[in-house]
Amino acid sequence: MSATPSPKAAPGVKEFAHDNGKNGHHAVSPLVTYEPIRVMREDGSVDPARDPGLTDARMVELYCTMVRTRIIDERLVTLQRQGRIGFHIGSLGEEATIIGSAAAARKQDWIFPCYREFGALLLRGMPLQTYVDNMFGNGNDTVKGRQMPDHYSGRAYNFGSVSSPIGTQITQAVGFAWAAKMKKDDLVTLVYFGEGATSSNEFHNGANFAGVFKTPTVFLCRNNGWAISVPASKQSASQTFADKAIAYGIRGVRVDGNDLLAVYSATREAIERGSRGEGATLLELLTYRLSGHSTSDDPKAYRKDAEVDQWKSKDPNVRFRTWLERRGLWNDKKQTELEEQAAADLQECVKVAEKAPPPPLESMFEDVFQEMPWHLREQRDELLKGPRAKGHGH
Amino acid sequence: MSATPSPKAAPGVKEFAHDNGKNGHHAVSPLVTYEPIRVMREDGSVDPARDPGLTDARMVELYCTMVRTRIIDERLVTLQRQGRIGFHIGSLGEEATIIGSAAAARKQDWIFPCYREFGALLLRGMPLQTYVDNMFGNGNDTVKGRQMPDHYSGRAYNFGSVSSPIGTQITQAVGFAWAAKMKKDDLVTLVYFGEGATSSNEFHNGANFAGVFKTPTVFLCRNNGWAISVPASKQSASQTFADKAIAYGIRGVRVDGNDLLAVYSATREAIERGSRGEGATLLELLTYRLSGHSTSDDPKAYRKDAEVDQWKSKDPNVRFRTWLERRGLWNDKKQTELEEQAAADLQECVKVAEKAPPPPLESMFEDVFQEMPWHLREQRDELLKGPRAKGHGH
Amino acid sequence: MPQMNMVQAINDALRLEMRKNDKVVVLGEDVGKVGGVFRVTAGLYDEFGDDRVIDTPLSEGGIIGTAIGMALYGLVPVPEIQFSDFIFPAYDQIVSELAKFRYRSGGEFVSKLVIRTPVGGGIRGGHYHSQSPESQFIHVAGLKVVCPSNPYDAKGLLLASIRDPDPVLFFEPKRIYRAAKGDVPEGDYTVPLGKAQVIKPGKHVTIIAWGAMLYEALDAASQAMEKGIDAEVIDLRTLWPLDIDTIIESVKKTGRVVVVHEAPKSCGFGSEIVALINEKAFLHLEAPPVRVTGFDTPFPYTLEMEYLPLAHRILPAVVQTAQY
Amino acid sequence: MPQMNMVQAINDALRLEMRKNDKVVVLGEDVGKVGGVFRVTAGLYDEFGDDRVIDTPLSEGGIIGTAIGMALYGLVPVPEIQFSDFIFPAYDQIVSELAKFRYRSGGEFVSKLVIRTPVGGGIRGGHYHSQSPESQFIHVAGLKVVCPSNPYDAKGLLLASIRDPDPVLFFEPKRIYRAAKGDVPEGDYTVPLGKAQVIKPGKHVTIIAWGAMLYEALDAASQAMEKGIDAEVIDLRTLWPLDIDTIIESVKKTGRVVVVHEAPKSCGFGSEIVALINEKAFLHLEAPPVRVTGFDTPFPYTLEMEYLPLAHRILPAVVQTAQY
Ligand SMILES: Cc1ncc(C[n+]2csc(CCOP(=O)(O)OP(=O)(O)O)c2C)c(N)n1
Ligand SMILES: Cc1ncc(C[n+]2csc(CCOP(=O)(O)OP(=O)(O)O)c2C)c(N)n1
Ligand SMILES: [Mg+2]
Ligand SMILES: [Mg+2]
Repeated sequence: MSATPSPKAAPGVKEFAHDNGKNGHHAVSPLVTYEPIRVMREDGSVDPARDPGLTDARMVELYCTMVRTRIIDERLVTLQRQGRIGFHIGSLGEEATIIGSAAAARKQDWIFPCYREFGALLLRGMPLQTYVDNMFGNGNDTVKGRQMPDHYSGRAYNFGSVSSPIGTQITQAVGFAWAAKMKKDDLVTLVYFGEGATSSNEFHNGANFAGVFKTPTVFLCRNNGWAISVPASKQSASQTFADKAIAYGIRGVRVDGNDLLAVYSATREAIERGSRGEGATLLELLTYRLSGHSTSDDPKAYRKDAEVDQWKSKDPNVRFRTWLERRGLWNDKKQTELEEQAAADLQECVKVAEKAPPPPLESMFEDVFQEMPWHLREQRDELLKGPRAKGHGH
Repeated sequence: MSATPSPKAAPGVKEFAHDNGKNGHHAVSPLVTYEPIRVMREDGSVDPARDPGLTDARMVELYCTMVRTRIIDERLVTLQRQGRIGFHIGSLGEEATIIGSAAAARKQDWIFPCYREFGALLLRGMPLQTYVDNMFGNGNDTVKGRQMPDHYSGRAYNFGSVSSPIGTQITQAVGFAWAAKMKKDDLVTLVYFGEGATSSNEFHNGANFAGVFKTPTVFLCRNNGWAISVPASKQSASQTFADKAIAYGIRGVRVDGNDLLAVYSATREAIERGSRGEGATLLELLTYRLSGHSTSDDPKAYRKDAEVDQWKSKDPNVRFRTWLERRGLWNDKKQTELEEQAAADLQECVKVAEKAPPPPLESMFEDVFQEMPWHLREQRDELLKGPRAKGHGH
Repeated sequence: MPQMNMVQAINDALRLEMRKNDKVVVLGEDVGKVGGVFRVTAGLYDEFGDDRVIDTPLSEGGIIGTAIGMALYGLVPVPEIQFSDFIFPAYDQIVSELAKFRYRSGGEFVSKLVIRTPVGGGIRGGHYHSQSPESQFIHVAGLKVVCPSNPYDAKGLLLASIRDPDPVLFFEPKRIYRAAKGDVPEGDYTVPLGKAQVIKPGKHVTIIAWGAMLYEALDAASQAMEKGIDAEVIDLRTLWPLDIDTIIESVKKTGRVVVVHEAPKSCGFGSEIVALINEKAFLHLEAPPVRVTGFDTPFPYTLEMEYLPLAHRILPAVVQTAQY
Repeated sequence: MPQMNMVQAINDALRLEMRKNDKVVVLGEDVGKVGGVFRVTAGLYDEFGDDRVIDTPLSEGGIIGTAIGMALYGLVPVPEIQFSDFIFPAYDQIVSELAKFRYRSGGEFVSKLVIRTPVGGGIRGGHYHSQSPESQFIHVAGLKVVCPSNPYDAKGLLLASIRDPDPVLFFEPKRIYRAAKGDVPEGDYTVPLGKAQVIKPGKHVTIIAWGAMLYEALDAASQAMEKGIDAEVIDLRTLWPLDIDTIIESVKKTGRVVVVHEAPKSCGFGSEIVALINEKAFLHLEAPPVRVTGFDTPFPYTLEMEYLPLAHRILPAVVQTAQY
């Protein structure tokens, strides 16, 4: 950990339009790293003190995942516009925050997602088809078509269950890590959320319990500038979101969230701290939501094109690609092949998913309890007797 | 406001057993005053920079209120032990935090109480009889015997309504101040809570909204060392409770909570800030709960006599008395007269309260809504027809 | 008279009352510049400014807690909860504080505000954008609960709710936000709280519904008519306090009742209605009152049209009840 | 067999299960050194240490949220909420998360835990130390709800609850924490969830009750007996899922029902019971089912014995129902 930086040591601050420097208060705490961590320098070199030392193959793999994620995002928006899926919420522009952090997790570590982290799930090995089935809520969907698109869960991949209420996963991730600690298992939880979620009850409870019980938890706050139409500057008057760590006695670190290697490095360090018994870390990953909040949102109503354009020029994928190209690890041809392959893979999965039947009617009554009580059996039987049961293959 | 203090500038810290220095992290923020504010010095002199300049008469008045509060506390515990009242929750040892802050409030300012602040209410002019009627929940109780003892409310005194759920008053106090600000009324709200309440959803929401909307609110955190049996050190891993201000971009100030003039001075300053449009302040008032949490609690089960004795030696009432005596404003005779008068006043009120009838049966159905809907009229009529109606004077 | 949909009618009511009464303020997530995720507050920010149409941090507890404080001050806040599924972080402030303020302070303090929030399914919202939590609020003494089914009522009931002296939960059935259209008078009028409306008179069965399900009830009623069953359809409009008179009058006539709601059946508002009918019209009952409701499961995504108590599920219940 | 009160029996169950299963952990406010404000967890801290009997910060949302996380990990947390009145800051985690985990993840994740919390009035607790919020949880699909009335059941039901695969709310009627005493076997046994018990057989009226009100029901029944009315008294024990068979069997015999509970009447669990009896035994009903409950007001302090549905209020209802 670096020594106490002076208040001036945060020159990156102004770069981020949604940075909360507004009150002019600059706290200085040895708990917090204010200067956003950066690894990939403008000149193409790498900060040697922070270089996570990934192999070339691993870097290319992560880049490919970023690109695939991007292509999926774009294509799913189209499918939604065509009425073929109901909804999508993506990670356009935030790929580095998600892929970089998930890549840093060890196999045994658990991920507690918000709702933009399907890239992390794919990186952890969930087949694309499984993800696409979830987008269609069909009978093959592992959550049985019960939740909206992008509300997947991935136990086999040490990956939690998406739900819509903001922040609830945070406290749960803390409890999970705490349980592992009690059982002396070397396991850290990574929990994702947006900067808007720092206003939730859950952030407060999760961070406070994490501080008191020193749980091995990495709080990954994707500060993407917006909570739907509410700018980060109106979410909190704190100087930075990382500063909130001080209130809970945990570490806070600001990270250039569009620098994949920086996100990787900071996350890995936080995981190691947790694993060593040093408790939780709050990472503020400075990034930007380039698209609308979801397919239900039109961001033109509340933000300026200029702001978006500024951030487009910092595209995390382009940045990582440039960096790989400089090292001779990537080129146009590979890019084209990757994009074509990714689009084709997705198309294939969509084809399969669209053909799959919906979940069976009776599945609606299962899994409320482990065993179905009488009242649900009655409700199920009543529905199965009804006129619509036929349409569902009864 | 003092300039940024160095981390070492908090020597008072170790004096407070329940101080959270444990992680050795010392944040330094221009938002926070770490060195607890003190006005009454050990040698009997006063910090001239902080002297609130109260008249002799006012100081004596405040001291008398502290003593009366103490006597009421002791006597009500006895009444509870005798089964004459159901419950009491008092302020023994915390008198300076309550009287000092309430005294600093301007007439137009509003107080949002926790549950230990009956002293503030008496200071603001509520007749003792009214308070005692509330303790008995009798027919003269202004809240009509509907709530437990010590759950008074005092609209006429710009004083809110006590409820049991921890922290709910905090967000309300912020909303109230915000509304006043919208209406351009020069009014500040003072909201009391214990250090345990900083863990509640409400503290987080209240402080966050206060920061974002710059509401004129003074957060009075009575850090009395304990939340029932849970020590302050287990409530949060933050270095101090004042540090939590940083997370919300508001001012945080630590105060020697057993120094009435310090509490007065810090509160007044916070009120002036709020009134000038500079937003909210969180005051951490370092004090100690000398008695059990309430009449339902036996603190011997969880804390050491030595700790209590240490704090008894810092009794805020004794401290203020000594200070007044040095100035020739107080003596044993006055003390005896005051104590006798206070005990007699209370006894008289108790006598009256005990004789008062209970609230009428039908009052149980009033005030749920402004007008009683049919279902409550039916329920009332049914009860009034019943066998017990007679016992209640029907 | 202008034609409006529900969104427009509610917007119209808010605008009207905000012009009339400068104590009325709107606050919530995304209610400002963007006018709410359903655009119900569209244009209010431009007209009334960010002091009266306030985008808040992402915290329902903060929204309701501060709104209660504003109300204690004397303002009339109309907070929006983006989806009623997200009201639960504010549940403590609502049930422990808002509902009890007048009572617990012996009438000294009143926390008068109106919580607007979209309810119900049918927009492919799954678990967390579809629920109907009315019974979780009706059970709590001190709250009024309203749910309009058409633009006329929406405007009139919202104006009545804002002017009512007690706290009101104003549930807006999002499935018909734009689908329900109708004539809405310009200017001021109210629809009184606590009054149901007989939408279709009938003599064989009473169907009780509200919000979006009213249309399903009407659909079922007209299908039943083809089978010679003349159903009376009641739109409750105000759920609590309930207009028991209109219900009992109808039941005394028909002797048969079907209650329809989207919320899960068990401990839903339907159970209260059935229990009250037992109390007040037992000897008039010719058949057991039936509930056609959401199932006792979380709200599903793909099968939402099977979950909802649509006409195809109401109709058999009506027929069976009529023929009992 | 040792005599125990409710507090001792629950303590005994916790101790037994914690010895047997090292995944069971207890957490909450003041549950550690001091053993809970009602002393239900007394001694557990000394035996199991602060890693399994955990004093938490003052946040019910934090307690339940982290307990859910622990449960996902595979522990079996038994969080205590100090009073059920203070469960609402955790309501979102309970209704949006705990209740829905198995369903929403297609069975991948189960969040199995048991929330213990004292309920009910009669200890001079006023608004916020007296409430009975069962219906606010029963309405939410995915939760089981238990409320014992005596030490034997308390121990057996708690052991069954901890071992049950689903999340359980375990409501402890605080008025009889020490007043209800009885023989409690040493060692292991369970009382199955979902099974009511006929405490007093009878033939004229069925009285349905649970928790502390069971004794009031029994008192009323014995007073009714003096008037020649032989009431059957059922202790539900598990509120949800309901033992409908025991109820319907009784109603088929008596044709008359009185349901008793402390919670406010409207949308209380009594309304669900009445509605179900209508569905399943309509033709057997000889009188309208009656609810004797708390009033639709906040819970009052001084007049709590007038608010509670004590024997003096149950008796007239039993007599009237029997004579209907
Ligand atoms: C409790 C709750 N309130 C409101 C919402 C509606 N909502 C969904 S996402 C969102 C904004 C989230 O912003 P942020 O936390 O910054 O995450 P981002 O979407 O930017 O990744 C809102 C208000 C919700 N899902 N849950
Ligand atoms: C939401 C809620 N949870 C639990 C309680 C029970 N309770 C009452 S006071 C208290 C401790 C409060 O401690 P603190 O905030 O430090 O205030 P103090 O009593 O020390 O003044 C607790 C846990 C409550 N009243 N409300
Ligand atoms: Mg965001
Ligand atoms: Mg305290």
